[in-house]
Amino acid sequence: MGHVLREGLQQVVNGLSMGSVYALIALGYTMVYGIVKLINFAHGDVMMIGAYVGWLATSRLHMSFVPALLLAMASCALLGVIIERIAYKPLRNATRVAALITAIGVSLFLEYGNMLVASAQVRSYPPVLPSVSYKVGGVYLQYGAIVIFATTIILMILLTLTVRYTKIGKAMRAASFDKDAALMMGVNVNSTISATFAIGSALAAAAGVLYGAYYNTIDPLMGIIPGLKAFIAAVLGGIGIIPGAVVGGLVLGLTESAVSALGASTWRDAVAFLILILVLILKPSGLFGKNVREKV
Amino acid sequence: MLLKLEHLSKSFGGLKAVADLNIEIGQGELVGLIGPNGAGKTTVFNLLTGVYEPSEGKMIFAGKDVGGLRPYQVTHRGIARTFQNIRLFGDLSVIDNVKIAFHQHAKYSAFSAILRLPSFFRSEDEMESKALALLEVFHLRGRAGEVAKNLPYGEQRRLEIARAMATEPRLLLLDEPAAGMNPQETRGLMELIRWLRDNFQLTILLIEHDMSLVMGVCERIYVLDYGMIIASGTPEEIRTDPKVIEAYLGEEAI
Amino acid sequence: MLAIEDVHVYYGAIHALQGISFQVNQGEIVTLIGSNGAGKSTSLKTISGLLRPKQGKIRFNGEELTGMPAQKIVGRGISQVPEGRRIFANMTVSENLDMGAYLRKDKPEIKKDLERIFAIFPRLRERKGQVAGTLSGGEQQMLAMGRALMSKPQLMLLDEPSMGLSPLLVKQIFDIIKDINAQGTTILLVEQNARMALSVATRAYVLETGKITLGGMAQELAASEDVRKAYLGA
Amino acid sequence: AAGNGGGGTIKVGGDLELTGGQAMFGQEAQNGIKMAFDQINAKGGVLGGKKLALDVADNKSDPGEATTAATKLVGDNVVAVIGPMTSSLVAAATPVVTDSKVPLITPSGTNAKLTMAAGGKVQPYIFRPCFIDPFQGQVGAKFALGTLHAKTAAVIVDQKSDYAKGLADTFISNFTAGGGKIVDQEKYASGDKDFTSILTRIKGTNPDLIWLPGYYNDDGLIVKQARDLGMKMPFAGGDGWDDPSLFTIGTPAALNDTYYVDHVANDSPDMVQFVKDYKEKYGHEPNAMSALSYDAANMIINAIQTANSGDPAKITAELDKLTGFKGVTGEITIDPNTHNPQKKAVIKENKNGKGIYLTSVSPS
Amino acid sequence: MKVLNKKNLVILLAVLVVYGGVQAAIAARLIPPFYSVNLMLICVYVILATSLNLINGVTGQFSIGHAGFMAIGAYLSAIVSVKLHGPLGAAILAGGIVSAAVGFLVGLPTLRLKGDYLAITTLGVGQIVQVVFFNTNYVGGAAGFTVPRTVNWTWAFWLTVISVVIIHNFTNSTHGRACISVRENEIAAEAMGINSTKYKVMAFTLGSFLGGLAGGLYANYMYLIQPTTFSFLTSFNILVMVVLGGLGSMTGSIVGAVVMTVLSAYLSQFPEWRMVLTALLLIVVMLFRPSGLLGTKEFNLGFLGKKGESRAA
Ligand SMILES: Nc1ncnc2c1ncn2[C@@H]1O[C@H](COP(=O)(O)OP(=O)(O)OP(=O)(O)O)[C@@H](O)[C@H]1O
Ligand SMILES: Nc1ncnc2c1ncn2[C@@H]1O[C@H](COP(=O)(O)OP(=O)(O)OP(=O)(O)O)[C@@H](O)[C@H]1O
Ligand SMILES: [Mg+2]
Ligand SMILES: [Mg+2]
Repeated sequence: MGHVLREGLQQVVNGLSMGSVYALIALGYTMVYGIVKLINFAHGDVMMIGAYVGWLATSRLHMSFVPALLLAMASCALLGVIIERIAYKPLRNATRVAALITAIGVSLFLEYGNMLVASAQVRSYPPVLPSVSYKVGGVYLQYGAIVIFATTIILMILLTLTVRYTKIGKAMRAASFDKDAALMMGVNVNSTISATFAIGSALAAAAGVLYGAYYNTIDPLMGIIPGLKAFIAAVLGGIGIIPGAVVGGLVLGLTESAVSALGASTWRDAVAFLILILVLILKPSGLFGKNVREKV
Repeated sequence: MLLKLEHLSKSFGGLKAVADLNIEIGQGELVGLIGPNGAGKTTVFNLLTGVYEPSEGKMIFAGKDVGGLRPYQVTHRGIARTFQNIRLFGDLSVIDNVKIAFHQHAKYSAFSAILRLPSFFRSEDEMESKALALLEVFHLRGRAGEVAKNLPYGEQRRLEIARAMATEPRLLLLDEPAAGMNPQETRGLMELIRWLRDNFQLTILLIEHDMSLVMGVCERIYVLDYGMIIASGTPEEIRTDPKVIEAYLGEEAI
Repeated sequence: MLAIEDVHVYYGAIHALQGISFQVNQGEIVTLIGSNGAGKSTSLKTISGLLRPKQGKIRFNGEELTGMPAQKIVGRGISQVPEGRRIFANMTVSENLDMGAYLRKDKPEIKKDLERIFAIFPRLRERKGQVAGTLSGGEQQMLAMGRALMSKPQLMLLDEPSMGLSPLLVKQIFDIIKDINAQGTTILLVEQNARMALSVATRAYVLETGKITLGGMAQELAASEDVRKAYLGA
Repeated sequence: AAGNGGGGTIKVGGDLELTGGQAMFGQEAQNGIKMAFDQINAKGGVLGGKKLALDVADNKSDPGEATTAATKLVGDNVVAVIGPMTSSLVAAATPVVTDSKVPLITPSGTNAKLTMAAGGKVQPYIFRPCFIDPFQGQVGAKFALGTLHAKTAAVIVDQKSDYAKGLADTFISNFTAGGGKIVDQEKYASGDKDFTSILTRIKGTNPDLIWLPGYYNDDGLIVKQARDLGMKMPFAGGDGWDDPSLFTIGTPAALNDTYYVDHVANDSPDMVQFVKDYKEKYGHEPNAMSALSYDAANMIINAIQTANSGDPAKITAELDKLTGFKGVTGEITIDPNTHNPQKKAVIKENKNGKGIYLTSVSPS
Repeated sequence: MKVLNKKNLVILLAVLVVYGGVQAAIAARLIPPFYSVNLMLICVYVILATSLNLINGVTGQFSIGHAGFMAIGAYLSAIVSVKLHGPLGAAILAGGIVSAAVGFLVGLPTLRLKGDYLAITTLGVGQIVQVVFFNTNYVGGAAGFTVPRTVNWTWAFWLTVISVVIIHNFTNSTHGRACISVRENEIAAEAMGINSTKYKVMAFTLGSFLGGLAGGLYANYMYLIQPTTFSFLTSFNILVMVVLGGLGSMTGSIVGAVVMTVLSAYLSQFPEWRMVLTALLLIVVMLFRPSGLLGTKEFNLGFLGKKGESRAA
């Protein structure tokens, strides 16, 4: 009896750890989406680049964890801004699907470009996150998972406050809705959007470094699946809604862990998507999304 | 009575946009619906056309309840509308805009379309000539091939009415048809509205802030404020009603 | 104060403004009237920097504005109430007003201005927390004006502020325009409702298919036969 | 592309996983093949001065693309094809080379069915230098029962990999036949990063051994996560474990008490020279993929030389009767009835960050 | 009369010439196998792209899971031809019909979702389909399903022609216009009496049917099908073809399918650079032609006068 309970608790912990990784990636996803209304399919790949920068910094430049993290975040912020300027900005007035295709292009470019540069080989992080696990009442808790979970929650709060209450946050939302009108208010729309991408990409990089350090392996295609999962998480929570992304990520992680715990691990992705679809059918704008109807 | 609204209400959250509204319109009437901004006029149209569902009350059109129907079903029952902010199919040609509105009267299935059965050609020809005839009426025939969004504003407004007419309605709802028109264009519109009513045995309910148009064409006017009717009557009565002057027209009546 | 000299603007191949010149002096209300598609909105957008003239100069308080990015021009003291309102529909009424004061740093002054705007438009105070997209047309127009006033402009550009408003509100809006003007804001007003516009304006210009065809004191224009026929519906 | 032999070159096709999920295999293979060709070309080539050239087509780790790539190569008139590396892709390329009568050597396609056609007959054009999955499973089970004295085992299999399934199936049948008991079977999909959920389930059944026949990047992670969950039992698997980065993906400490079946031991004298040359040329250690591909390339060179011809039919005939070929992965004799090599397998134990030779097992 | 006007005759002639020419070349063994594979792939992708265009371009919905329907068609047709020993025609048709049925069932509840929400849902459906085939040992699971090659040029070509004609005839009818009106402005379309749900589902179902046909063709040509072949990357690839050609333009989709297939075949010579170059090309084309190579326009035979369905003067 206690054995079953312990196993169940362990699975919940497993699910939450996995979910907080999804949530962390989904934060940047949802933030960029909320402002720029672009499904940035390259987000997972920016995360991958972040993981590589972190890897270079720790394994080659022998930097310690926090400086490496900051370096990765800074470089990806820059990368995000460059990507936006080159690939997305010219398409601001084009159809959304054109921007989506470009995003797919950027995603492929980062994946295979990096494969050219760093080869397809799997790399692994030096042990920057202590590989410690705590045993609490028979349940094992990973140090890395705790770090990721805490980071996710802190970033979620910071991000929500930024977007909701700060000047730049309001400028972001205004520019997101109507660029010309924002210009008329004196908002520098270009730098606002750049800032959005910079923040979003820095978040992706943070996720990448933590992901790399936690799961220990990185490769040029590592961003695809987490990117997709983060997208699911973001939509599940209501795309564009920051706390929604976190809840979506955690729900997704718990779902996957539950499916595996029931011995159906190969159906995990299918069940995750099925739940997403069901949620959307019942609540078309996600768990936290408001059902805003177009005013006629 | 063609249209009867009984105790119609609509709230958004705590806000009562339409409150216990009772309106009756007879076949062939030309009625105005006016009132301050935010009074709930457009909301009435949205309720009538199935865009919103009423919180309370009934809407009887031609003897049948049209509450709870989807917008397209309302159109099939014979109510057509234009929108306060123009909603044309901007990237399509003028004639396609009209042909789309003929859709419910098309007489062939998707299957016949794919196989190009004779019924397809017959019905398409018929729609084409009907659409052209309608455009003729609205002085848009020469524009048939143009992309709708490239038309000047006034013509877009007219096309919207033409398109609504193509659904062959019994009741036409016009939401601020004269907005953005200059006095000359407005006068043309007034004539058009009268002519439509007379030629198609149409019933028309229109929302408008341009008093020259409302007073010029409407036989009867309802005045809405805070979702409720504060006055109704002939243009003359409305013009001089102190409540209307206070809430809507302002001191120096026009 | 504002001087437009021989400005040409194109939309691709469309020559929307074909060399217009006019001035607005400190303290005036100047109105541009003209029919649909004459280029009125285009003129305003060019002044506020949303469009780039291909040729010509725009000067404000002696400073050249041509080529200056739009967000800087706001800082120079020009704000615009755009056609179709363009309020931030996803934000609340308060947040929209905050956006108006985006470039300002004088917090207490901003607060005072907010009160002033709520006094002018009590409806906005009632709807402070409402998401702006669900406001009615008239409410949105008030919000757009309030938002523009929040930047404390020297010159305010108004694009068809009476469009879609009830007669009472139209009157109120024009009263407000006069008020705002009396409090020291210069106004450039674009209107379809020429009758009203001419009644509040000091001077007026008539725009026809991208060219200025007439200009003069508002009263004179209002009396002119051509104008009466074409724009006043008389 | 000019006809074969025209400009003094003989073209060999490479239907390789250069991009996609198994990109690393294809790239390692390409290195191994190129090295073999460069070496022979440096010695003056074959057939009196003809150089060998590798004509690569990327199969994107996708079966459909493997067919397309094979078709392209055959269209380029290659004399033989090396690759694909993974079993399911080999199956997809087989009809094409068979239709065109061009021999194909898959360096690492270990699925038993690959060389066998319907009705128990051998696929005439498919060869390999590697032993097959059932053999690895068999060796693994024998080792588990005999050396590790395991009575119960759990199996974790990569659902997406035919290879892993093959190893799992034969392990299970041999292990149970030998008196062991399988207490749990779990599945994952290669590329997953978080295995804690399935491991938690296994933990509940407390097996003596976990048979994990996947590839090293998954294996390393799985073992590490298992250890983090407090699971201390030994793990064992197949040649998919063989890669130096196993120890950086999982930590050396976590990987202690894990074992795997392999083609060759690192410290085998045959390998030393190859490892050295390879490191010199490419800057990193070779793995089994590189070594097997190097052998595959040399098998073709050998066949061309003994046949004294660049004719695919003659090359096929030579491969069919290859005996005592000294490859770096061991001595290879092709069984004409199965086209599988008869060679020894070794068991390696991971100890403090190194795969150390433990014992070797010959074909039974 | 109308069906056999000058323009249609010219098109028919052109179609016959292409078919006959390739058929003769195949018979004379003039076409190297590599090229014939790509000709087949072009046919498959033309069907996929034009059918996705019906959903995304014409009706304005946002599906990024088209490969799922291709998978259903592929597997179902393979079951009919391999396990049930049915004739090829029946196999392909069965694939299409089951795919359409799934499309209908999925579309009915999900098509009320808008934009990105619909996108993720369709993506999800594609993934679920993949997982189902992964876990079904009857069709070979992850190892794949071996199918003998029975599709030849004649099958592929005429099935493609039929699909394109179906899409063209549907689009250029009042039902197609109803779909377009939903794309342009759903609220206005409803106000014009158009049941937007019905037309969204109709387009989605028809698109799924044709996607299923394409899957059937693919399965019975390629020797082996595996779940991974129908991953979301394949869906993206089809989407890229549609957008590259010009969203909403059927001829654009055809061009996009041909260009992408040929390009991918050509670039397979440079494996390391292949994906990078494809990616750059995608970005560059979108930057310079955001509405695709053909925009929303149809490539038509202008020199033959007006389009088939006469437009107003
Ligand atoms: N979807 C909605 N959500 C919340 N409030 C709404 C919604 N639609 C309308 N309202 C509110 O209902 C009231 C009536 O709006 P409506 O659009 O009907 O006004 P109106 O009479 O048409 O005004 P106008 O003449 O300015 O167009 C307004 O206060 C508006 O803010
Ligand atoms: N974005 C655009 N692209 C192309 N042409 C445009 C664009 N905006 C305006 N035009 C054209 O430029 C001309 C002037 O337009 P503008 O909007 O300035 O007119 P307006 O005088 O403000 O008219 P209205 O009273 O309708 O607002 C018109 O012919 C219009 O069609
Ligand atoms: Mg209204
Ligand atoms: Mg204007």
